[in-house]
Amino acid sequence: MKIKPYGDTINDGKVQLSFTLPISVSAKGIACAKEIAKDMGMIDPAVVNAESLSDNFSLYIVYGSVKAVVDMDKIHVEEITSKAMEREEIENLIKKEFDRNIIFVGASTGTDAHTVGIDAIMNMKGFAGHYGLERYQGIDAYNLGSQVLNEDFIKFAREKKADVLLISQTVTQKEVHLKNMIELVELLESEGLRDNIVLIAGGARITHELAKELGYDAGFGPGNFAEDVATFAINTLIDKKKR
Amino acid sequence: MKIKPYGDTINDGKVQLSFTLPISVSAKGIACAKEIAKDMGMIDPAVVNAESLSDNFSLYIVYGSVKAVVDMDKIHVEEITSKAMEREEIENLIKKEFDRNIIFVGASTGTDAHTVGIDAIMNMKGFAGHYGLERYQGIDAYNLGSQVLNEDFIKFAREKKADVLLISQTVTQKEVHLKNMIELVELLESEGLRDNIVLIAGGARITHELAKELGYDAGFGPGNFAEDVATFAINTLIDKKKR
Amino acid sequence: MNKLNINQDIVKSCRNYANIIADDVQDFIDKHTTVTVERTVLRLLGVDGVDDFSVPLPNRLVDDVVKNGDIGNGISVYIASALNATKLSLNEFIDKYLEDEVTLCDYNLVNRDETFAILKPYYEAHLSRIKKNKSDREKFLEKYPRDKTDIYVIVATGNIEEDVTQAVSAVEAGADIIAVIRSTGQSLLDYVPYGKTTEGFGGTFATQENFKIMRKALDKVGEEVGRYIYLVNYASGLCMPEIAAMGALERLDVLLNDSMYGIIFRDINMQRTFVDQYFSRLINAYSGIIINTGEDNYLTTSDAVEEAHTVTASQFINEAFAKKAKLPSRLMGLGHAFEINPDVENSFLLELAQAQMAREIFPDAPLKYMPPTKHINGNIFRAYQQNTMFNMVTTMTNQSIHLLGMMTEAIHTPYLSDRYLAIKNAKMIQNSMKSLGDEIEYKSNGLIQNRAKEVLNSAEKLLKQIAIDGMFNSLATGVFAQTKRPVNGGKGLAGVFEKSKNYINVVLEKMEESFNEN
Amino acid sequence: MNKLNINQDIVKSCRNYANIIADDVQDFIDKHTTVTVERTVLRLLGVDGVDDFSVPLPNRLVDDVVKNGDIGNGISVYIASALNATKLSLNEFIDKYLEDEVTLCDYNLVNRDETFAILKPYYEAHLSRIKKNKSDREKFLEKYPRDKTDIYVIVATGNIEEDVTQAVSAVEAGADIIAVIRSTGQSLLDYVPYGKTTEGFGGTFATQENFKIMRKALDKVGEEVGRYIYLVNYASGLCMPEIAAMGALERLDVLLNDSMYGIIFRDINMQRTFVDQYFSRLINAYSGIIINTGEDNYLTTSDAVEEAHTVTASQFINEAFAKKAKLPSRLMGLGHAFEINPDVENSFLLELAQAQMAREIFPDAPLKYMPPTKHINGNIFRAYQQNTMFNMVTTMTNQSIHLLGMMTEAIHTPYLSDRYLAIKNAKMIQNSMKSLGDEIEYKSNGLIQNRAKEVLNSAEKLLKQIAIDGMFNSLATGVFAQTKRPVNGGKGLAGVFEKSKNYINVVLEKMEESFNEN
Ligand code: B12
Ligand code: B12
Ligand SMILES: Cc1ncc(COP(=O)(O)O)c(C=O)c1O
Ligand SMILES: Cc1ncc(COP(=O)(O)O)c(C=O)c1O
Repeated sequence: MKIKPYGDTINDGKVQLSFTLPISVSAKGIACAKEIAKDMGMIDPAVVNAESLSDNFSLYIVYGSVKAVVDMDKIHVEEITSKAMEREEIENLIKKEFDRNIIFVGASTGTDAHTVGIDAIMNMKGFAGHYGLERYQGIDAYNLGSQVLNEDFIKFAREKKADVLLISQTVTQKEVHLKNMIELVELLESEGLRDNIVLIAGGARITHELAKELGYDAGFGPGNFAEDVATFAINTLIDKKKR
Repeated sequence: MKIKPYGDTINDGKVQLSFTLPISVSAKGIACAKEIAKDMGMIDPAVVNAESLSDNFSLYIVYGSVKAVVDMDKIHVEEITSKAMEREEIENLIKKEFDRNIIFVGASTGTDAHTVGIDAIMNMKGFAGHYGLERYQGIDAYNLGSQVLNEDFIKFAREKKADVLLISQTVTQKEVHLKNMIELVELLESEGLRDNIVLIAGGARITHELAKELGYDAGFGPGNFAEDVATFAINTLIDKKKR
Repeated sequence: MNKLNINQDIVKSCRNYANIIADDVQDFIDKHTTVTVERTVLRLLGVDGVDDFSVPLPNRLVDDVVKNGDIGNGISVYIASALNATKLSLNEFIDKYLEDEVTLCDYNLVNRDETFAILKPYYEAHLSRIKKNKSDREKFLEKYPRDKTDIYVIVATGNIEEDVTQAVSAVEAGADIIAVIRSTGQSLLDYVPYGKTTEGFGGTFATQENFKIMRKALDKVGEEVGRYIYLVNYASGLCMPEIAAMGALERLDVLLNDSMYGIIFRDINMQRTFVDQYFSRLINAYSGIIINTGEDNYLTTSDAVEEAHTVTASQFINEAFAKKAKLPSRLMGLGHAFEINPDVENSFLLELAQAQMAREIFPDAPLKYMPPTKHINGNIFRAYQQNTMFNMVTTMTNQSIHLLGMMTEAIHTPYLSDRYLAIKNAKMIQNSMKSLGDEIEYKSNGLIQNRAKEVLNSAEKLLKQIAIDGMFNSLATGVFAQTKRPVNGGKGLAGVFEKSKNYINVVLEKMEESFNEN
Repeated sequence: MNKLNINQDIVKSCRNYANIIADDVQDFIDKHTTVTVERTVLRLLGVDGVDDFSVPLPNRLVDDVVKNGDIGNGISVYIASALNATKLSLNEFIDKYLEDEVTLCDYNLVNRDETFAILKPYYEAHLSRIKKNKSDREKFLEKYPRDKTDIYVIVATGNIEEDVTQAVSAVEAGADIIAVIRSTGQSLLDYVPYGKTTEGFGGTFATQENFKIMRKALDKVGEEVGRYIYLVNYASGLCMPEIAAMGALERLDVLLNDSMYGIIFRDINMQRTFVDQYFSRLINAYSGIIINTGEDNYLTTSDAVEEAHTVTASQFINEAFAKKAKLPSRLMGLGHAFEINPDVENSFLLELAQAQMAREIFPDAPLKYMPPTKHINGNIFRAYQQNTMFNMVTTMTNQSIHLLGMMTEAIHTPYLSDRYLAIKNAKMIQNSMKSLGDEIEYKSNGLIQNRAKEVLNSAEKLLKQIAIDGMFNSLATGVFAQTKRPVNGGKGLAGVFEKSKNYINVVLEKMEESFNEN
């Protein structure tokens, strides 16, 4: 199916656009804004607001129709299809499939000091009414907190014989998260650990697609909770076992 | 000078974009949104928000950098350059140049019932602290109000021997304003009145450029007041006289 | 509730003046009928449809009597006499009439009782259909009780199908009330378009078929979301009572039906409007439809700080006219609006005072509170903030019908996402400030209380003046929205007729009867 | 002002416990010094710059003493002794030292009085420069009196030149305070980078040169707009007193300088942090710089409803430590924040209660009020609304330092237009709700008053517990932001040293003197 942006009529292609130009506001500025919008494929764009931000900057808000069309059938996305199980189901599944506890080790790694995300997944209390992994029977969850260097992280994981590694990355400026995430994978591989563990990343800007690209087993963004992660991790461990 | 949109660094090309897609929200929807943004020339756009509007619609907010560049020097805009005079100056100028009062006739024409705009220009009270034309010595201002048909408008103007015609157009749906504005010009021409009068349009969506295109002497959008209009009108009348 | 310690004597005095004003006009109303009043009678007898030139049949018949009979007698007697003479059923008669096989005005007229007797089956059929709609609505309301504040959004695509898509989407997002804005200028048509329509300017034509389509869609999605969704349309204009009748037949729940809007904002003749509004409101009262009034429009035209008292005065007048039309307070959706320029220092406090005052003066009325529009510009973020402030006042003062502001108000009729974001905005305020109104008090004799006092006093002064000058003259001098309207000016005067001494209106009389019974 | 009728006895009791807590820690502080404390002494003697390996000279010299001398004596005596022995001026000494022509630790140490005598010209030069900055600021403030609420925005491009562009633009749009956010993790560096910088992550490096560049730009645009613009940077971290010294020398006006932030949010050792914060705050007091504390961060980590009392408790503790460092109330920018999930019913009322309480408990403190951040998501319109609600509470409760929320909080460090729109948002509220706070009262024993009572009570309980367990142990058990920090864990412990009995710190002692004089 082919789709277009929708304003108030199917296929009208309406979009809203705003940006700043490094010039003072003027009829000329508005004309420039129109040009930008046209260059973006907008058909007779309307500059509905032009405002002076300061002596040398101005803000433009534009509405118009774009030519852009997407063919949905041509779009393929990496998605975690497995539906999340309830905590109890997960706990039973572990009892059934393993004769031991499953070890999760997590942290906000590199220079990243954002722990709320990883805490949301791991801590007893959990997040938004979803209990964290610490509360799961059959799971030993170690949360190392923030600014944990990859080396220290791996060292700890090895000691605990971790089954699942959870790393959280929030700051994405200058692609720090990519550098840091890739480094971890390389270290794990060089130490021959990669295949034995389930490697999972998460964070506000982390998508499953991105995580896969970087060599992780999965990636979780906002709106995911302990059960989503546990479901994926346990299922993957079971598959590994079967192989 | 070449310019690009500005986020927080010169030439970073950052813009904000939002639109609705006629599908339920999903990873696939996000991917489609990305495609649209790319098609608009955004370099690795970030879909920072994807939200379900209802079962079959979803909203996407996107940030990213566009390739678009405009060369300001290549942009030429129709602008009213004459700086607005003070009311007193205008009144004196009229006294000096004409031995009679100047007649302004205005209305919100066609099916348009929006009078606040034309009232802002014409009524005694004026708008935002700017007195209206009715208060100007040397000007007779007739405001016919709303929904005035072009025929009636011209009839009245002829009776009063109007020097300046002011028409306000606010509703632009289905281009009603264009049809109505063009019709007025054609009627004036067919009645041989066009050259004797100064024809001015105004309204929220009226630009000087558009008005000129449609055969008007000038167009005024938001942020214009009686003095702007009077200045332009009187100067133009003086020019006409000289010729 | 008396947070403003309003002087109740002044409120009484305002009501008193308003009644004087309304009594005076009502005398005029009772002596006159209009073409649309008579067309309404036909519609409620079952005359519908259009002829080959797509002229609505009610217009055909009424114009016929205007030309060849005496419409001062009312259409009822002509129809009754024709059926009596031709021995045809109404439908048969209409068919032959369209084939020019029978005429309408060439029979001797039957008397009052005969008229009622002959038309009974026809008006009873439709009055009972209306009663059925009313009780259906009541059942829905029992099944799905409402919150104190209803979220109201408009759809205005011009295409009823597209309107349905948008409406359903809005309901899923949380809307409780859907209004279908009319196409620009429909209110100036002296007939009601017929059938389903998919083209309009700035809105969609109000036709009975369009009403039906939207009603069906809203009942369906309403069941899904577990709410009863009110459907709104607009009566004001040259066909007020006809639209009221159509609304009653299709179970609309709210109808914009001001006693003066058409006069002031559409330059419709005042005699015409006053006569029409009475009958249309009587129909609303009969069908349990909430009316909405248009005081908000005053502030889109005049300055909201200086002219606030005209809104209050007008609310009293609309209330007085509504009482005459048998509308109980719970059906009086009096209008007001949040239209003060936000650049005015303490504008928020002034809005708070006005809204709280309206709430306290009309405690049982489902007040319709309108969002900022005039001072919204193309900056959609600024607009979103202004709407947040408006939503706060709505929640703090328990307004009933909460018409949401759109961040694109200055740009276009709402997109689907504009509506969604507006609903989210309102819901966040409703929830995060739920009890704010109950938890705060206004400093006595502070800015807020004094503003209310001042506005109420000016309203009383104005009402007194109108009572003295009379409504007609007052409108001529431009008391509302600074718009002057001559008594004999404006559209539709030609459609006003004095009633003859034996004027009959079977529908109107039956309705008045039913109210006098209980 | 007592809108909440707060029980003043409980407030007293809280202050009492806070003092017990601070006294206890101060004993420890007085017995210890740290590498950054000693480096600060050097900076205020005039040692600056870096060596060929771009190691800052203060680090070179202090590390030298740590290795080859006894830093427990303080750096002052080593410098004095070296100058005395080599008969060189400080600059000459440094030059030769870098050429390895002279050493630092190989002379017999001069005594206390000699130390002061020898170093006098150096510290006096810099202390008087600081005094000059202080009086310059006072002159500016007389020339440009401030409103009760200052609008505060951040710049964080990483490039000081770009920061200037953004800052100037923000000031033109109405900002009163500009904060330059530091590059991620600078607070973990045990040295202060040197010179102008144009690269950073999530912020711009705090260097003395960068301070100078921004100060100059703000003074210039300040004159143009007719306001004095406060410049803010961040001290918390491993170099607190050094940054305070740099700030004092370059006339910063506000410094983030919490007594515990580094411990909790940067895992810096607590002994190190407590010692450092005392000296840095003393410098702030001496230079008339407002400190800002970081209680707001607790709520970005823990739940704002459940943990509200930890903010209040921490404010009392920060106040107690500030008093020890001679800071008057008017320089205590205690922090708090609007971080309750807006989906919580009546969340707005809870925020109002908390903000009003802080205002009433610390009437003279320039409270720093932080915007919603944690519950902001990628929906920029929703965020704009949340910021409107935050701006309302700020205005209604007269907060002093109003840190504006950005609609793109969940997305990126602010764009120029984000900042502009945030300022417009705040200004509209300030103007349209100007007197709202004065015009309303809170229902007695209503939801708002009771919430304040409840939070204050829990704060007292917590403070009592900390007073019993002691600050160190309490932090170990995670009283704040649910973050546990062992007494000997964290970064920078190696830089903490016990003072020897003849420890000398010429700068610190001179400053303490000056306070005891007046
Ligand atoms: C709280 C916060 C802080 C707190 C952190 C406190 C703490 N203990 O964590 C403090 C104040 C310390 C802080 C500091 C800084 N922050 Co900060 N911070 C935030 C804030 C406001 C909220 C983040 C948050 O807690 N979200 C709530 C959690 C629950 O959501 P989440 O992390 O996405 O987690 C969910 C999912 O992603 C997923 N998930 C997350 N991790 C993981 C891991 C796994 C394995 C799995 C399976 C799932 C998963 O599950 C969670 C639940 O669904 C954001 C802005 C915002 N509103 O997003 C800025 C923000 C993230 N911070 C930012 C920055 C730049 C900083 C600073 C560098 C300076 C500054 N500008 O503030 C410093 C330095 C921090 C550092 N060195 O890393 C930027 C990042 C910009 C970017 N994209 O690069 C943001 C976006 C703010 C901004 N606009 O500038 N910050
Ligand atoms: C007030 C108002 C009304 C009032 C009008 C009352 C009255 N007496 O005028 C009422 C309620 C009656 C009304 C009705 C309708 N309106 Co209306 N209305 C507005 C509103 C809220 C404000 C317009 C206004 O007064 N602006 C203030 C004035 C001062 O600004 P201005 O007109 O731009 O004038 C300035 C300049 O443009 C210039 N100027 C204007 N005219 C002239 C003339 C000359 C000669 C010169 C020199 C200068 C000049 O000078 C003025 C001062 O600077 C706008 C939304 C908005 N915020 O803009 C919608 C709006 C214009 N209405 C709209 C619509 C669709 C309608 C309706 C069709 C139904 C509906 N959806 O509401 C009806 C039918 C009206 C009709 N038949 O024309 C749409 C138009 C969409 C479009 N672009 O086509 C808008 C944008 C709202 C919306 N988003 O739907 N409306
Ligand atoms: C009372 C009332 N009636 C009718 C309308 C709509 O009228 P029209 O369809 O003529 O625009 C409005 C709209 O503002 C109104 O307030
Ligand atoms: C008190 C305090 N200090 C310092 C900072 C900044 O610290 P860093 O530069 O380590 O991010 C903050 C920021 O939230 C703070 O609140």
